[in-house]
Amino acid sequence: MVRVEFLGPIQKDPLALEITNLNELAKILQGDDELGEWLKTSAVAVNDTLVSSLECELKDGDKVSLLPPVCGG
Amino acid sequence: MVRVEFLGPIQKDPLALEITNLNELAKILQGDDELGEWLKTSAVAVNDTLVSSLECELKDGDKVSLLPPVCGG
Amino acid sequence: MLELYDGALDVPAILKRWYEEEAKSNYGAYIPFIGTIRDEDSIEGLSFDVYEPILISWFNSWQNKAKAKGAIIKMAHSKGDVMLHESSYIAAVFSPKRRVALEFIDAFVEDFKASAPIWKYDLKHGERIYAKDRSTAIQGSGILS
Amino acid sequence: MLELYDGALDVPAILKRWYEEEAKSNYGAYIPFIGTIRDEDSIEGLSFDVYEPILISWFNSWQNKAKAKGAIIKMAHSKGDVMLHESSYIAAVFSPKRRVALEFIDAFVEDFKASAPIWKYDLKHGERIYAKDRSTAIQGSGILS
Repeated sequence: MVRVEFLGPIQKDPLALEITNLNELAKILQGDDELGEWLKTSAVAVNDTLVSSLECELKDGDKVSLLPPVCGG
Repeated sequence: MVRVEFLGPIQKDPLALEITNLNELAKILQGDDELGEWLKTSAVAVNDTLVSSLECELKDGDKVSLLPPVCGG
Repeated sequence: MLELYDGALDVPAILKRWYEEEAKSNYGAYIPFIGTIRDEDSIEGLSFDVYEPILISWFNSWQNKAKAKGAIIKMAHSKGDVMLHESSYIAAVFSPKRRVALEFIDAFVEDFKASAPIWKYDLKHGERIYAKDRSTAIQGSGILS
Repeated sequence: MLELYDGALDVPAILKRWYEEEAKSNYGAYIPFIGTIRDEDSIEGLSFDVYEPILISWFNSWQNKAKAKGAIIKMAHSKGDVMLHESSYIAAVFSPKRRVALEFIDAFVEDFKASAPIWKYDLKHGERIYAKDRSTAIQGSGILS
């Protein structure tokens, strides 16, 4: 199982999914109306490291995080 | 009388001179061996305002200051 | 060193402690940047969510850049609510020379604004409203869309 | 506000007082620059001469530039001797927005180094030696030569 977390203002509970790469995750989340615009503006981290492409394998126990636009300070 | 002050590291007592402009002051100080290199590297203020040319009349009671290279902080 | 606090920062105490921590480290320049909540848009305050694991790795990568120039950075940030005229953010650089310090604090604060995983909310009428218009998408966002 | 002190600055006390003075002024950014005496070239410390009348007019011209951008500046400097690891200089900018503050502190500190009528001496073996090599001729120097 891969755990998918939605950070900050994305009001959505974590998911536990049987997926093996980010492409599969993209297809699942694109069908989720609840996410609305967040997919376009969010960055993605796998096991707390930001990734810049979908070419990323996932294995059991991995964590994927979606990070919406930030504003610290 | 015009008072001429030498600031910071210039080790020289103030002068009281009967002069009417900065050109006269320049001639007097150029003949003063004690000043050595300081004339080339010093800025000039009349009554505590920096001046950028010798075209400056002086009157009784005026103060001229020589400011050698600075390093605050 | 990265410090997170619940609520507002005690700015004088943090500035003093950091100054004293590095008093004998032979740095010639110390530049803190302090961010304070302004009274604007009828807000009562701001509130912050922080995602610590990525904030720590982001901070550590900047600490390594600082070390490469003989400098160090320190940072403090609030979690949760911070009211008007209270402070939520301090970033500081210590460096042997002033040019490195002046350039580093600017680059650090700007990248902090663009990249640090912190989310800001306006507090208005007791509600917590995401500051969407002032937020910046992290570089590389949108790959799942 | 320009403050001159005999000997070293009490940095934590000054940073705290300035922060509290502007606590309700609605500035979003406060950036102090603190200069500390480094242990180098076998010095025991530094010593400073300050010519106040021109320092004050130089400072006031910068205060006017700050006001034009909605900002203010504060500065403290030592006169006389300051020993190793003590601090001799604090400059600070307060501004509504961070970009103005980051750019202003840089420009102010650089012009301070090039123009403020302050002279620095190394303290070595009890002697006071003018730091000629680190000093900068004020713009317009040499007209009498």
